[in-house]
Amino acid sequence: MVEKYKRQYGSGLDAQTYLGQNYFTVDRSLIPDFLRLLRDEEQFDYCVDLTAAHYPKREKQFDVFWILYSFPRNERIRVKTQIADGESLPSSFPIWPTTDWLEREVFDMFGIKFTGHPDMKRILLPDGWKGHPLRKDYDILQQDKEWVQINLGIESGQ
Amino acid sequence: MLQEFMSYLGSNLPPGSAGNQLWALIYVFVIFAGVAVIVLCMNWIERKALAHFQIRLGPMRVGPHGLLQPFADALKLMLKEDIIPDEADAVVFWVAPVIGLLAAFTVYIVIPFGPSQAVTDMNIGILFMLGVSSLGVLGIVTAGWASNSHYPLIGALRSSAQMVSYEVAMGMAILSAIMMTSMNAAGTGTLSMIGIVEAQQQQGIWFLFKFFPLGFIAFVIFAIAMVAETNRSPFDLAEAESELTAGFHTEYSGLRWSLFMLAEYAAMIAVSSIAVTLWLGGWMHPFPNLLHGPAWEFIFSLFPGLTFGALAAITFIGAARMPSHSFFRIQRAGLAVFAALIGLVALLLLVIAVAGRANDTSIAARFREGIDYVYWFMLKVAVFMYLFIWYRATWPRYRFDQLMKVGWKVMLPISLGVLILTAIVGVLLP
Amino acid sequence: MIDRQTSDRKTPDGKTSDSALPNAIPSLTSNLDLEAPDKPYLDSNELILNMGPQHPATHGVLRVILKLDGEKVLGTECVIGYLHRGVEKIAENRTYTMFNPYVDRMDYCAAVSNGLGYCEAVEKLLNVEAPPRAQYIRVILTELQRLASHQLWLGTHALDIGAMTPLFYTFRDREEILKIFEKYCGARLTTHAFRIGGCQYEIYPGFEKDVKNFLAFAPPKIDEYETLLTSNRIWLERTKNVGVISGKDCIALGVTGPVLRASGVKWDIRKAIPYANYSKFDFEIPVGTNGDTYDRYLVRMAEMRQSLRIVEQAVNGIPEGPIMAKVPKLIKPPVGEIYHSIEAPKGELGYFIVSDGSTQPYRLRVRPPSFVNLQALDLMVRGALVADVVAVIGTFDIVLGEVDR
Amino acid sequence: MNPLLNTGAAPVATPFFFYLLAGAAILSGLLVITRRNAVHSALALIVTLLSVSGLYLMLYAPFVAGVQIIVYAGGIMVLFLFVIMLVNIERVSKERQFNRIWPVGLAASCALLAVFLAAFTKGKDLFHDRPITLPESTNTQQIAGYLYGEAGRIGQYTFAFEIASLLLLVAILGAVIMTKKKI
Repeated sequence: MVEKYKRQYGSGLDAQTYLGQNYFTVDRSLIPDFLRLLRDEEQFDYCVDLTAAHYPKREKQFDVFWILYSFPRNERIRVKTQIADGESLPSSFPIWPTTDWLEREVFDMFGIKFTGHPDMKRILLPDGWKGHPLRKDYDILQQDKEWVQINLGIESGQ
Repeated sequence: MLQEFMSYLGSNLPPGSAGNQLWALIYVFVIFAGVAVIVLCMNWIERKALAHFQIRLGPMRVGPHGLLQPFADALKLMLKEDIIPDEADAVVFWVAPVIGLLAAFTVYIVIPFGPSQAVTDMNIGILFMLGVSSLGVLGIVTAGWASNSHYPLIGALRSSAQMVSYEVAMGMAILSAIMMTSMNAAGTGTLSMIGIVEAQQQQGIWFLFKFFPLGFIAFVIFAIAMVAETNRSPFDLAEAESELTAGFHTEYSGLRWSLFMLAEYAAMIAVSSIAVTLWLGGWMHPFPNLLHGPAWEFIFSLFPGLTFGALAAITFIGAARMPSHSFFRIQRAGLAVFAALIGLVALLLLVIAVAGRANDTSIAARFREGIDYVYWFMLKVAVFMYLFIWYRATWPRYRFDQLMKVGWKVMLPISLGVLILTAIVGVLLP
Repeated sequence: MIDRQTSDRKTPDGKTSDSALPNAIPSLTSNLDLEAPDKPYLDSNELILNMGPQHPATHGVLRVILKLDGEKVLGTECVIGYLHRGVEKIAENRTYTMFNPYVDRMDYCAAVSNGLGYCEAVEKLLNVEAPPRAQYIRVILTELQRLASHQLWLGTHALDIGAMTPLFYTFRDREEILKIFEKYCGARLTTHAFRIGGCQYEIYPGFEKDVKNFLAFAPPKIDEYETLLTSNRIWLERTKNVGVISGKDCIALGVTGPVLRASGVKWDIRKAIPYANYSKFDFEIPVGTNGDTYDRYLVRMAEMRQSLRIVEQAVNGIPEGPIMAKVPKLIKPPVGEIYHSIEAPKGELGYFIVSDGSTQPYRLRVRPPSFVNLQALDLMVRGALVADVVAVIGTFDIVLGEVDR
Repeated sequence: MNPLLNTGAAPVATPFFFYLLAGAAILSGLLVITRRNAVHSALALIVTLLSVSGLYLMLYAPFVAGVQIIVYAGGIMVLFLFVIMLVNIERVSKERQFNRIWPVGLAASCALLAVFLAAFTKGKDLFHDRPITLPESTNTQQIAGYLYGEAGRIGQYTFAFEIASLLLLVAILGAVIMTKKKI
């Protein structure tokens, strides 16, 4: 399977495995149709998870991971792509509806916007909250003091 | 004054119809006090029985085995603050529980605890009962409206729709029972409650077993409609905690709320006593046609004494088994006194039963008869009360549309069918 | 009677191409025009009802905004985040062993299986295998925890629908399992039973006897629940074809666990991707047919019995040997990232750990089953009545600690 | 069979109860028309109906009293309250209470008063107070006799009774058709 896609996309894609779990590192431009391809041709019909990780020092700061699983082939792979801060990704909601809340959570925690998502707003934190907690530069004790003062009327959360 | 007082004791007419207002008043007070005591006991029994269904102990702390719990509850409710929501309609807010209570209690003047032990023998007994029980809906509707908030209004509309639709099925079932009364010699049935029981006495059969399947089906229809009528267990949609917080009496608190509870229990007792009168032969001891004659009379007259004796024995064992730790000393003493009290009552009943049998016209004989009648009537009502509690422990709750579907699409056709069949069978059979 | 949109719609050309899927499941949140402009409140027959965070039937602090037309539900929106404690942010500032107790706090009804998932994920990262004796102990405790979690679900679910008695029966029996946990690892709810590399404590002397007594004690109790509910007319009426969801929609929405199996998909991670040598035990996976609340009830009841079978085989075959693999005191896994998931009582609980070689995980992502399953609530409840919303939330068996993390 | 309604001993209509019920009826009647809040007037109407049913009992007509309670107080008034609750009454209570043509109303009520007074004063010889002849069978059986006829014979009013029930059936069907939005 890997050779087929290497021939097709050449530079934009390479496959590695680590501890028996193989994953693709894919260029950002291939994202929507490569995932659709995986789902239709390779029957990866269940998107287990969609997460991100923040690498502040790198030029493309965010890694976004799709963890996919195929029921017929009982096999799990990961697709990884890198995007810079402020860039947005096409939403994979049309491919797997389960990514609706997963994408909202990634936006809530990292600030990565997904275009084409039906209702792109925060899911866990209150809507008016400023700042994205899971970014490395977001200190663990930091809080949106202004939101806390307005809504809860207390000096600060600590 | 004394002459009028003594004159009534001889006649075998219920006081109301004997035109003796004084005795009628006394009977009214006796019955209302009796119902209040029964409601208190019901409160305790319901909590204990429900607990034992659910493998837990129920109230144990207030008095021995929680016996003083109902009094504690009553006191608490009286002392609790009586909140009226601000935009609520104060007058209607106050009137609603009163209507509910009135509707529930006026039914008792017609319930025949014995041939002469009812308050009065209205010759439209059942009709009067149906009319007054439909007044209960008013209490609920006004309560829901007066609390002027969202959930009680929905709850009130829901439960009144439920009560109105189950009244229809109930009416049909009652009709088929009344039709059975007219199968006696005189050919004309009767609406009066005492007349119905006397008809069962003459025909020597409980209407439950008359024209076998029909009587039984009508009884089952009535039993189900009765549970729905009082908003109890499988149909307790008004107080469905999971959806509407507490139905129409959400905004009530303190004494007013206890009035609603009193009304609910009183309605339960009233409705089950209708069932007892119509289908289970009011105050007659079981198997009237097989076991009659003086010997059986005597044996049946011993029953009240024996039951109270058994109760006293159980309480004594309970008191004995209590741990002998100093903390329990007062509770043990309390329970022992209570057991002694019940034992005394049992003894008294036995003495009356024995004395009454000797010669038939003496005061003791009249007392014995009176006690027998009331005892059998109350025993059957108690069985119904236990059923109410049993339903509450086992059944989940109906959804509103299913509840209406059962009411209209299942109960009504069956009760109509039973009505028509009873008529046909009644005309064909002699 | 209730015109319900059938969930598995076919596109006109019959092929369920991906274009069919999204509109098969209308976008979940944007249809609810919550900011309905100036429609006066009571005049329009639509009603926005707020089953708020403190509602008795939402298990924990979940707020569901219902858009009602009379009694019928037009659409729902779940507002979550009330219990968000930022577990993943904390993970980035704790060492691997220090983070272990946090994992129990997420799905507090099934703490042992959370711990198992986390320890196995880190062991996979370290490329270390727990010794067989430790794995057997882990399997016994996890399956007992699954039984306890299902019992808790049954009690609260029946209470929501109105039957009060099952709650007390299930809690009495759950007490026995919690006693075993307490004797083994000192805690009943947040047990912190396992360590990375195996188990911390050797099993106490009476462990096998206790578990065997429980194995004899439990089956008749499960029969008791069955007699109370399975053929109970009103229970059938309240649960039959309520909240129906098809297998295809489940997979599309990522729903896993008993809810997926009740819709006819025979998939269980313990069989599909065996971990903690589940492959050594034989047990079946109960599967439902038409994916309604009643099937989910039957599937979970059957799962309770299967768990007992597994525990029985495990207790009889506990091998001798060490209970802790050779794991360095201070765990510094090599650079890399792995994803490991287990079959928690609610569904697939996954851990995605990215390590940068230091003693603290660079990124630790938890894939909670309840969070993903809850997305299907809107699809299942559309067109049903308010009482059904309560019943469907009950069948999801969601725990808000896991949804909000 | 239980004995006659009563053995003609003390009559049911004792003056005390009569004045009590009549007073209640008049008082609540006045309340009905004077209260601004619709629900209050509905409750007052219920009190009136109940006291009137009490008066029927005094006239040895228990059946009519029972029907009065069931049909009026239990049935129609519940529907009244339902309607009042579902229609929000803030708008209604703001309208003026008295309409402009009150002189006509006044004239009509005075004429009515005159008729009552005339009947009361000159009526002594109209209604000579003969002793009440108690019906041989109880009131309910008597009514049943009229409606359905003594055992076997067709009663005078059976046909009229059936036609009335037909009328009711038409009314029910009309109600169903009107509310048939989308069932």
